Amino acid sequence: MDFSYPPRAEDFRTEVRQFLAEHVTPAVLEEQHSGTVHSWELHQKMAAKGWLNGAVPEELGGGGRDALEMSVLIEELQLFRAPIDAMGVVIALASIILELGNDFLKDEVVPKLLRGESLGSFGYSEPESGSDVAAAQTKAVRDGDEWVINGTKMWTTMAHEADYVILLTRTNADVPKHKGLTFFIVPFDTPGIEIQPVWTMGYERSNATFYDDVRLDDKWRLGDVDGGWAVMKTALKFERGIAGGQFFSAPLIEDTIAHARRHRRPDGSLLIDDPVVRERLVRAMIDLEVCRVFAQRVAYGAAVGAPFGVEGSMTKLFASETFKKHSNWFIDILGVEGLLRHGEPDAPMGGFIEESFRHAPVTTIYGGTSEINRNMVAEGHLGLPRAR
Amino acid sequence: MDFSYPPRAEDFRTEVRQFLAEHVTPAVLEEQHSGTVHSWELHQKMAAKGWLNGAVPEELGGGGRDALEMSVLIEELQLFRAPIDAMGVVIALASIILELGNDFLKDEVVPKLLRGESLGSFGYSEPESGSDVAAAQTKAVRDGDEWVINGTKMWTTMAHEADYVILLTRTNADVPKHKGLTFFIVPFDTPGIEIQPVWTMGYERSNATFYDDVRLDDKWRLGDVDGGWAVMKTALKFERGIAGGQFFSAPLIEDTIAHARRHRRPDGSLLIDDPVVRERLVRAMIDLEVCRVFAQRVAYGAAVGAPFGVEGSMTKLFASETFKKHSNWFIDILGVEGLLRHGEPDAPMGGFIEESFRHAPVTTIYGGTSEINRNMVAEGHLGLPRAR
Amino acid sequence: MRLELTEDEETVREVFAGFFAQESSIEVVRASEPVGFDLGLWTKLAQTGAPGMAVSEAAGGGGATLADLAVVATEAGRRLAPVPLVEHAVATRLVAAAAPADSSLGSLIAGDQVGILALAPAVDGVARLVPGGSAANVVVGLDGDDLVIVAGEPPAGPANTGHAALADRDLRAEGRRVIGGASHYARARAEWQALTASALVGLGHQALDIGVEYVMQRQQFDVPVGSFQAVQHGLATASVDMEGAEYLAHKAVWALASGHADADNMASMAFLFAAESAQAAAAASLQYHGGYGYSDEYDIQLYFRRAKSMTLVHGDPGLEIRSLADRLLGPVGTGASA
Amino acid sequence: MRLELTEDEETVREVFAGFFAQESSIEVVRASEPVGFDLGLWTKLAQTGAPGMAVSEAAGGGGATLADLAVVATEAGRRLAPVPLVEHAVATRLVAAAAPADSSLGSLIAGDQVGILALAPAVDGVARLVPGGSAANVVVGLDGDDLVIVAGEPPAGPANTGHAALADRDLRAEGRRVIGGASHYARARAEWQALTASALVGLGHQALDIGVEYVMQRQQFDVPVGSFQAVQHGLATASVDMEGAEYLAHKAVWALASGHADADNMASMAFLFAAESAQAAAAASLQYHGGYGYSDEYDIQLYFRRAKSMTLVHGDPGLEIRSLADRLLGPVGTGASA
Repeated sequence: MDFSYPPRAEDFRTEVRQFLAEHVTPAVLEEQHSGTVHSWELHQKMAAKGWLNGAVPEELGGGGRDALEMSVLIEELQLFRAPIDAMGVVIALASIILELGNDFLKDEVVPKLLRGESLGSFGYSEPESGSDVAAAQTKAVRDGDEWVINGTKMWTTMAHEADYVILLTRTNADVPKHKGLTFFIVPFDTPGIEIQPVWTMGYERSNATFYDDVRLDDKWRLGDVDGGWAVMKTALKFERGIAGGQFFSAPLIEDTIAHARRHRRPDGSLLIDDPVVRERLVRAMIDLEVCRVFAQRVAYGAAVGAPFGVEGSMTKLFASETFKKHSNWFIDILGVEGLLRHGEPDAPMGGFIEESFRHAPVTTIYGGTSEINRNMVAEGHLGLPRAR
Repeated sequence: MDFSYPPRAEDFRTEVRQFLAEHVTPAVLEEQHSGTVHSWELHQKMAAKGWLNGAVPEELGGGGRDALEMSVLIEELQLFRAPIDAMGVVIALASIILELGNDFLKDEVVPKLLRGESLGSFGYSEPESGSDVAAAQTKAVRDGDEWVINGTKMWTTMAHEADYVILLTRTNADVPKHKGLTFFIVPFDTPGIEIQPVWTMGYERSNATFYDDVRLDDKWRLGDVDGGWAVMKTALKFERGIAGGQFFSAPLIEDTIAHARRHRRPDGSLLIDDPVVRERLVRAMIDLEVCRVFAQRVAYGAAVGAPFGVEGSMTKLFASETFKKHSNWFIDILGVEGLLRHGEPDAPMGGFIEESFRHAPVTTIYGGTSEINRNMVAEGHLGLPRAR
Repeated sequence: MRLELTEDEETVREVFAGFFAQESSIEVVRASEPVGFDLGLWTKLAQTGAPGMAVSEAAGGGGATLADLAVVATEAGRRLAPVPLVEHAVATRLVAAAAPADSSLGSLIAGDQVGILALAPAVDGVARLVPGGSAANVVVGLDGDDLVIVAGEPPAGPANTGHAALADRDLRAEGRRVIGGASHYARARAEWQALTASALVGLGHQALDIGVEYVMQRQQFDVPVGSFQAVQHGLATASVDMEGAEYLAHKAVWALASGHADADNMASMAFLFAAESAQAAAAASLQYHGGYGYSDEYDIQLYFRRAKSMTLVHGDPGLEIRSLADRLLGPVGTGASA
Repeated sequence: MRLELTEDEETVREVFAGFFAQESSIEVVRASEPVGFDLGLWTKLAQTGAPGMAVSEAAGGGGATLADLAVVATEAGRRLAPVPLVEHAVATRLVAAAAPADSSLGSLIAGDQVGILALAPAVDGVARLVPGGSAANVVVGLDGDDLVIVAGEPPAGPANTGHAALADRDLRAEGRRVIGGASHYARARAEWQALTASALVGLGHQALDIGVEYVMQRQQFDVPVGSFQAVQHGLATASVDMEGAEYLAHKAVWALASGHADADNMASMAFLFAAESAQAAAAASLQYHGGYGYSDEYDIQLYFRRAKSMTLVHGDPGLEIRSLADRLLGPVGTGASA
């Protein structure tokens, strides 16, 4: 095997690093503390570089950065602690529309997304359906050339900054649940939509969005009527290339080491010289190396067009579970000062480790809980029967 | 709360310790390496002290040692590394017969057990039924005053030394599986029984026993025809007081500390001075302290006649899982010499830690797997629905 | 031997279970954020006599046992009560033992002043990030070899993970009195560990109760989430640990109260085990809530955060393990001779 | 970048998967106990060219890559092959690199003699409990600053957990030659780590395959044991770790072969992670066998035991973590300046 990146990807990495070193400023990092994990400024600069467009497959009209280059971009963004979630949604959304959308959607929505003018939001989850996403109850009823949509979506993160939501609706209640779903791209300025903030333990803002007799022309439909489950599979495929989070532990370990090199224990010894601390750091660094090969494998699979398997589930499961473990280890090492939040002058490393501790628990939940991913590995990789 | 033992139990502890210090000789310990975890000599000496009889409840005609005293006996036996399993079966079997048996069984079997002349064996599991014990298929068919028994039992440990097996049989195949079971006490010298050794990773011997047209008078029946499930519940109740294994980690930790105080690392440092080793020892000592309160609670519950709950499951689950963890930690600490088996002159602590490593995995399996115990806690303690 | 609450303790438990359920409702807990202290709740708690309950009647206290106090701490932990009850009770017992004539004792016993214990010795006279530090008027702590008591207005404290009422406190402030030495301090610290273990037991049990209630009510794939075996086993494992933590905390309290030679180690063990178990219980319960567990709206995240802060106010648990190793195994360098 | 086997490697894999399935059947493995070495299997393996395959053609070897060798190691690990293939291959490559003119090289390449590497420096000239030590005629090891090679009849070894062919070897025996220094040794040790990681990957994967097959066939409560979610999740977790271990081992081999600056650390990481993951996989699989997993009759216990012995022949993993910490973080006492 060959784990080296092709020269094009390495050159791109150099370019990305230079760009991020310049543009991921303290102000951009500070901006995240508003709870909206996004920087319009950075996002638009990246769009101007052609990187959003670049992520879209060439055959779909994109800029033809391959999956390895995109994985390099995502990796570097995480190492620079730049916000990645909103960008990921934009790329996924544009790709899905380019693959499955009609000409209207391709012309109307995609350019705005890729130019960095508009953000998107995922509208899959509902108050009563999370892991069981196919149980969506938001109703879309046909009325001539229009659809009338009623329902509620949860975890529509970025909705308050976004122009569009990709909405999973139920169009047929008389068939098995997977067979009565239809997708729409819904502009948030359509009358009848209300957005309410949902605040979290990580101090990030998500949203609940409410749809009250929202009327939408049929041209906003994405994919076939009752064909939503096929669209969902395409959506998952595009998340494979751009899913982030594999390197969450990298800045955490970096900060912990930096702190441990400077901080002295009450007995005067440096934290970095504590063998128990050293053992945990080494274990975390090994885990991170595993995250790296997992992520590389996912990117490689996408680059060579390998059939979509459970690699994404494995990567996400391992990276998020170890991140949660590491964040718990490292906040402990800081002692009582580990509790201090960003903004407090004595907070070790500006409170980043404390933030990681509060953020980590959601990473084993969102985008497929660890339980769902273990189900997928058991069924898809080990060939065990569906547990339910 | 008061965690002190009553004076009678403390006096008994002193007596037990003196006895064990004298009688758990190197020869008795060495004897276990034959694979038969039993010492007839020690067993009969304890019988002579009245301790087997003592374990049987006074109201059943036993010697009236209460549950606390018995827990003291079991604890001390484990701390002295004496064999306990065969003794546990004797006490349980005698108690079950005294509570549910007919006069014949009480007169014929119990005295031999309690005088230390006979051992018993559990005949619950079968090749096709382990955790699902109620699925037993060994058939008992009535023929006049007799029963004809055909089938196979697994894990009839001590059968090759024992006189009796308490046998779970199917007497009715036309009702739900729990409702067609009947128990018998079967003398091993009955014609038609064959005993085959089953050797294990721990180098302990268990047995498979085969029943081929074994004819038995109805007087050997224990409990009602098709009333076996009620007998099973009584059996579990009596295991509560005498179940061992809670202190498996105690001698393991003791040996590891003793070794670590003497053994030097290649760099000349003492093992006991390695902070990572120290951390693990402390964690194990805390776990052991938890085992201690769990065990004490089970004994206390039995002593005051508290209703039988899931405390036994909790105790067994915690003690066996932590023992497995500890044995894995501590064999590692020994390095390559940790692999050396009993009998090798360089084996640390006579190979006891290595033996623990090989023995530990069965402790999370026998007498109810960890999975079954977690089911019991989920259902019985947390009130969650039956998973299947 | 008696491994159940006495009738008296059971009465105490019922009374304070009711008190905290009523007065430290989740709304009260949330309203106390980010300060982490509710003076109204403290005032009501003082009216129950809890702040001085475990000081002898001779010294003007309630004459209750340490075990009674532990029962109250468990109920306070269960409701995340935003009051430094354990810190106050320990500090007050310490003053009563070391300096029964100190002018502060009466008001501490009555709860007219909030007192706390600095868990780590002061550095340059300052006790760092003391739990209850932003709520207390009176601080007891170790400055060099001196056990000192100082009074003063509590400063505002820093924002932190679990909205704990933390603040630095100056142990050399005007009016400071020396009231004893290191041995009194060690005892108080052990009591803090045992009682905080009790509080963490309440917290962990309640975190599991919240989780069980949620997974029974929440349906996915047309069945309750709580009917999935992986969820059941995760909760079962956590609940076994909590059960062990509960009895170990009781044992530590008993050991301290009965003068057991090993009581300090027992308190340390109980604290470490309860801290890890309560954190794991809250984390498991949060996980099985799915996304809602992470949202501010649901209560489980409060338990998750406070389990961590109740632990870390004592410092890195790794340091406590190191200290316990020195006590149980002998200090490093003495192995061969021990 | 290429994260799949090349066609050539795939061919090697198929050939040796077949070879070991046939020649290192579980009966052969069991028959080799307790000695842990099967000379007949070794002789057949020598006929395939495997012992010297990864020595350059110029030096008389097979000219295969380290990656080819890793593929063979994985297949050997999968079948618990009772031959010290990794030790031999590493020692032979070491001799070829350090002392290409040494008289032993030809017979090592041909597999006429079994060679091994002592993983820890000798103490008083004796290398302790060397893996393959009771099977090998030739031992390479470090004695002081000297890398030495000695020949001699293998002594009988001690009985041990995984029936490993362990024995002490005297590095100062007659005929000893000094063939190099510590740097050659370090390289060989890193190769041993990476290749043993590969072998553990084979072992762990097979342990899971055995477990999956068992739980699908075994019925309890009228359904396959493998349909219980707790069992599924335990196996899934182990298999994710094994998958990570597999790719980390590949990366370490690639790093060594391509002269990556970080190759030694990568090898150490791959070994540590594969060792823990394979042990956990075997333990999970054994657990889900119920009592049968513990019985000699079933094969999973062989995997459980050998996972531990393949790890511990390298010494306490904690020491390797300590050494890795020194390399990754700088030695203790240099933190502030690093």
